[in-house]
Amino acid sequence: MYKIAKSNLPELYKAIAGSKELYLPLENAGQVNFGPWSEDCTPDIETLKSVKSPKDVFFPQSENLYTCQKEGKNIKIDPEKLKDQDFVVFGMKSCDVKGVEVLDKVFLADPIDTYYAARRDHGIIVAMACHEPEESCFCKVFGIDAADASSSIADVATWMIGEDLYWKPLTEKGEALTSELSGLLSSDGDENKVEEEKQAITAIINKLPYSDLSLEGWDGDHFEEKFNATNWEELYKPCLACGTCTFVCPTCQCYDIKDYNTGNGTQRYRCWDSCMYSDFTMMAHGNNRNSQMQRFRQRFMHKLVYFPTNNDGMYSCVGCGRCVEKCPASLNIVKVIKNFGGDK
Amino acid sequence: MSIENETFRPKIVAFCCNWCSYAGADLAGSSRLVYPADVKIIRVPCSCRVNPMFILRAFEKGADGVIMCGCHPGDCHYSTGNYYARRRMTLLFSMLDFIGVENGRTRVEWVSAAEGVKFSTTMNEFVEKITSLGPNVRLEDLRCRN
Amino acid sequence: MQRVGVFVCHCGSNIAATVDVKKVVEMVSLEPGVVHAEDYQYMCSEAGQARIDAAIKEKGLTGIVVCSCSPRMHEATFRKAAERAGLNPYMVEIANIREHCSWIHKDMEEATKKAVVLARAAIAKVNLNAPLQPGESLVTKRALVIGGGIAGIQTAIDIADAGYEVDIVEKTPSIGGRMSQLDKTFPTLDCSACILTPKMVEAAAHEKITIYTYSEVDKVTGFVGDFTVDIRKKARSIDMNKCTGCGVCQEKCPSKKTPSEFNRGLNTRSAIYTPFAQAIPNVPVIDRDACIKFKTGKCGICEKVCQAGAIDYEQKDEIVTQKYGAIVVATGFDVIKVDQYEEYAYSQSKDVITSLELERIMNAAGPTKGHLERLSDGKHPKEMVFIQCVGSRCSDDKGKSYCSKICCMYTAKHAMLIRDKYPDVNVTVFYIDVRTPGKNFDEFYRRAVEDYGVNYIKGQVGKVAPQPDGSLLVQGVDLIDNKQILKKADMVVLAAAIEPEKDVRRIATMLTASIDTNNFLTESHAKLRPVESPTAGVFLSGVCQGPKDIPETVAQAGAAAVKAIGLLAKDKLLTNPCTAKADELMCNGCSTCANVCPYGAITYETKEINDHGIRETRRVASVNNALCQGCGACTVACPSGAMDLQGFSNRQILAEVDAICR
Amino acid sequence: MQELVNRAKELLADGTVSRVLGWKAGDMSYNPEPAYFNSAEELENFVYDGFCGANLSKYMIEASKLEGKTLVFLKPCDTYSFNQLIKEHRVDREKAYIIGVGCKGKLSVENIKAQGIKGIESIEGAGMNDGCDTLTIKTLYGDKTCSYNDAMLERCHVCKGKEHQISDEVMLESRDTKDAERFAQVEAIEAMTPEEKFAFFQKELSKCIRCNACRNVCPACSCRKCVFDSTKYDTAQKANVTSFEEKMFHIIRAFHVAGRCTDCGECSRVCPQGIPLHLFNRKFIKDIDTFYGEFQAGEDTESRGPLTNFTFDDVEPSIVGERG
Repeated sequence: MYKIAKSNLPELYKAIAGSKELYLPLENAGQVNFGPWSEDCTPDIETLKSVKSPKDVFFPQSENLYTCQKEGKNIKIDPEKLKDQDFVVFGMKSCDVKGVEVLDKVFLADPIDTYYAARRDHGIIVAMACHEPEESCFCKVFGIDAADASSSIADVATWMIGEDLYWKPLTEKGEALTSELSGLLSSDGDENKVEEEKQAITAIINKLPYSDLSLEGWDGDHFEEKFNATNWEELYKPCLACGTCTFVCPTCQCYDIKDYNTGNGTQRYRCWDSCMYSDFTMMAHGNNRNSQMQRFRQRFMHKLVYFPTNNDGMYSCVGCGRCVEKCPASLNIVKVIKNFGGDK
Repeated sequence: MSIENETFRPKIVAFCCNWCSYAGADLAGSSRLVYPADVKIIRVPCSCRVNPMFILRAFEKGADGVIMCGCHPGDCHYSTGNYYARRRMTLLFSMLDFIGVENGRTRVEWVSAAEGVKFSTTMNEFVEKITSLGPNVRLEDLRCRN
Repeated sequence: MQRVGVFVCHCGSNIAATVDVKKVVEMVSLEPGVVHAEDYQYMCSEAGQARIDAAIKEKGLTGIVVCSCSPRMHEATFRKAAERAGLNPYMVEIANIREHCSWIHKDMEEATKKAVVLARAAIAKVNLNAPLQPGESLVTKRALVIGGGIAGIQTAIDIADAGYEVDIVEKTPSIGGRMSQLDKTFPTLDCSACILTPKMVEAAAHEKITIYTYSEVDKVTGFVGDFTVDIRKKARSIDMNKCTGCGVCQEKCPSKKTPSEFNRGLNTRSAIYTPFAQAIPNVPVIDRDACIKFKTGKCGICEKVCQAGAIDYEQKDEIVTQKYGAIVVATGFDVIKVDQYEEYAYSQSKDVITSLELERIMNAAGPTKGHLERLSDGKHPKEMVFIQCVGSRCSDDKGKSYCSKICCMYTAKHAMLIRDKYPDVNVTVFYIDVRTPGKNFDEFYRRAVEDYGVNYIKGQVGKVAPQPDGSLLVQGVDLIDNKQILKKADMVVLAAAIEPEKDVRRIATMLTASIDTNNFLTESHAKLRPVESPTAGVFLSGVCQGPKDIPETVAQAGAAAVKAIGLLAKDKLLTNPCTAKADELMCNGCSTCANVCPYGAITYETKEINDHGIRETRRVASVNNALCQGCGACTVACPSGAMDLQGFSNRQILAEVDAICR
Repeated sequence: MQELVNRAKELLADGTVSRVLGWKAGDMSYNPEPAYFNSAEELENFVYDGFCGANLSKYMIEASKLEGKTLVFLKPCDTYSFNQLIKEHRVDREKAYIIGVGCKGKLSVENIKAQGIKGIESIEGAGMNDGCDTLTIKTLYGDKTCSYNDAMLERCHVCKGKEHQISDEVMLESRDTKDAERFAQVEAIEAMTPEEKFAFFQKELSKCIRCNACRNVCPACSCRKCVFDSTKYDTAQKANVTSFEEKMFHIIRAFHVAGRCTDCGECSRVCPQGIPLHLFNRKFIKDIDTFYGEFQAGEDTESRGPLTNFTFDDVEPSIVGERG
């Protein structure tokens, strides 16, 4: 167990950034989101949740795929360069780390998404325990431990305790990073303190209003029953069909592929799409889901039924609670689960 | 972008209404009244056809200045088109100013079919102004740079 | 994407001297969609057009771009050439590389570069062009003239002489209008009735002209070439087919206390009446508000004395519905109410009159049989004062901002006639400016001053005060001598401003013709289309468009007739296909577009829309192609872009922008 | 609040309305959601308190298509939106029974959290019968208080007034909440140098994730197909590849609602990134007031909007530069 005084974190950031790109929660115009470190950035690791999940470090909101350039009457195609440098994501919470696992199921399954895979190969995840979980959190429901990222795909687990940050490498990548930073990290971290912190966090988690949510019946066996339920007809009504829930979500992975005419050629890029949008998966004949009820149902059926059915029971919700906080109409997955009787 | 030390030549889009300003530009041409080749004219039926979207699009794609010319107020071929255009452009320009786009990258000038001289003078002035402001970096889409 | 052919014109050396046309051909050949590019000395020549023709046929071109002079010069030429080769004429775009390029740039490299950019923009546009078909609408060969004054009469006669049916709708019982109330006309001093009456008779007798007097336009629908109009023939209470116009009924009518409209209320008329002796038609009207029979049920004298049995108390308003190809508005004017100007004491003294009242007094058929006398005591006046610009050229809200134009001349006429007939009467005119542009007008005015000794004083009158002795004390200023003037007068004549007939606002609304802040109808273009309203098929005749004297009115009446004839001479109208078009799937039905349409071309209908299988009944915009002139105001007002302009569509213009900026 | 429920039940019972559009209590103190109620029983979940910020007038577009009348509760500021929607033929006045409800200022839980209050379990003091001066907040990390005014949405501090512009009846008392100048923020930005202005908006708009919440919640943005979603015109945008698209989106969006925006503030309320989007709209409102005379969209259902109107002597666009 390593540790570093929080007051030394700027040094740590600088040291990491000396050899790699570093992404961490930054305050910008009053909001905290993950972004690349720079000399004049303002890191904020105290705020529990970034507005957007850090999934865009691995799966950017928009990324270029390739560029077509016209040369006379011929077309030259330049594929976008894949990520080939290591980078560190510092301060991801357990739920967000689990979110990456969900994305892995999608993008690393055959056919492998090379753009995503390159980022995963080069990304080093430094997870951080949730010092003070909030009322919108319900990661426990999905078996995620906000107090300890050790059992996840993170490379390093950290805890903020008092004036120190405790640091525990989990993987080879994590060990390598730790040794690069050995000058700044002291190896005398007190395991007991970490244990105390974990217990404190777990105690809070057990008190959270959504921690008792039940997912019973959200599985492939109940697909028809859930799909045809009349609940949806009422549930979707306040939905504004905006993309807030999908864009702040750590697991939403849908994207659209578009072309941009730069005047000198065409850039083919992809960007996040939202199943809440009326033109989502629009095809020549029209739309396969032509009412907002259907689109609304799709999002939750996907997270709670289709995805676990296809992925050994793994839900594509990690209980981060961002949609709970951000939905303009105060709708969210919790209300859906409760409406189907999940709050006993 | 082109080589650094090359002098900056702005890209300028001019929207001209068919009945007055486009004809004014024709008159400037037939009177051989010189103005810089940086100005490219797009013909529209009336200044009221100019959508703010067209103007922002021009900036997005790398224009350094956009000017709209129409019939003098009161002389619109369609009676009232330029009155609407005047309000639209006033508000749009004010908004661009509000978000910090340099003043002077946009302009409206009323040019009649008889005002070839005014057309030419206006374009000379405008090109000079845009040249002094330098390249538009605040509104362009970086993808269009390469 | 089209199969585009690009044709680069040398225009002799006009283009080729500054633009490297070969280079342009080479560069545009690389553009998307371009399958053919060539240059030629004179593209507009027959040989040049033949090349376009051949290329369209051989290469199967679906769109062409001509890099040449201004589209204002030869767009039509090249469209026709394309059409002859079997291509839709709207698949042609012009890149103006002469007026906008070769003629204004000196450096060949620079001019060539610009020519290439302009060509690219045109190519980008033509790639998005769609074939457009001008619509066709049938023309009803009949014209409606609203108003039966000299303007309406002249227009009607001119149209009828060209062989088209014309209907005149006149709201009073007779045609003739304001001119029939005038005594003499300037600058020739000939008698108004003598020149007007033959015109009235000619109109009435014309086999192509139908006159609806005592009638009003109730409703107008349709558009240029195809208007449908409801005309309300108000109940005259006389069978026009039976009445012989003998006049006995008017003589015997016991109700004779109604102020005569024709004589401006200076005397009275009977309840059954014709406005004046030469009225056309010479058929009286029963004024039901004044008629004893209608008020009390008793009387019926007219019915008894009418030998022809023409009296019909049961008559009702009748609606005549008629179709027209063209409508001419000739609703004329009235003089403003002058009693609001308390300083001139119009309502306090019978001897303060308006100029139009003076016309009636001077007229032999008028209330004083043509004798100049004070209406208060019948005495012959010795001192007369004329006050100009009463209600005209006012900067405040009380009067009109404009110059009424005719007052200077008719006042000179009045002064001269009085001095001629009654040399013992002194005439003084207070004026702000004397405005006499017009043939023989200034000479006329100078005759009044120099030959007839009319006393013109530049200055305004502050007050007219009736005196106990029955005279009027006029207080004014002489701006030239810069002194106060106090003048005793026996009569004061006010040159009251003229204003459009009250009813014009209602008529303009029905016609969707615009009117200005003074209620004058707006012309389509102040200089170039002065007799056409912005609404296609509606023309303007006479003072309804702005103040005018008789010769101007008659000239404009003829011009309006020519425009109407030009329209009626066509069997079908080709409508400009570059019109707005609403995408019903996207339209919100919010009416924003209709609010900015100057032509009233956008209407809304509630209908069932099938959007990819989802059916919904909703309100959507629809554009009448016959009315739309293609300005595009609606396209920008529409936030969703549901409204687009064909030929100048959003995508086309954006493509041009992109091509220029790249 | 109970009187609202009682009245709604009456109107449902006597057949005046077929349904009720209001707010349903959420599972937290601060997250009620817009909801339809079809029966007296369903109305048991009705709530109206300081957290019912949502402007229900936009929901009336869909409700106007339903059979029978809908009882809708509109706050004073919502009624402007409703009028504007009538003007644009987007809602059917005949299909609405409007109860104008009083307003004591609407709250934002974000503002409470911004004061470092987290783990909120319950909030007291936001009810219509409360004094609305202090909120008592129970949290996982101890009990806290927060001044009501500090928790209020920006729009309530510059409230247009508590008069309902349209209603069939009015219920509940309001409280004057205006304590700031409506255009002060706009003026502060106008006073900046172009560089500062640009930096300010660049920073704010760099947060935009193009979720379209601002657009979709906006009662003026009621297009069936937004120009930014339309494939028809080559103007569709979804991504934020570079910062320009956000500027274009927000400028054009504000332009499209210029003269129609009632300044209801919903765009800023719903923005997940806390971008002060109302600044764009309010800049246009301020300019319209200055250039063309004061105009408040939604005050009536007839008048022409400033962009579908003109006078012969309107200011020229060059005024923008001349103002300095």
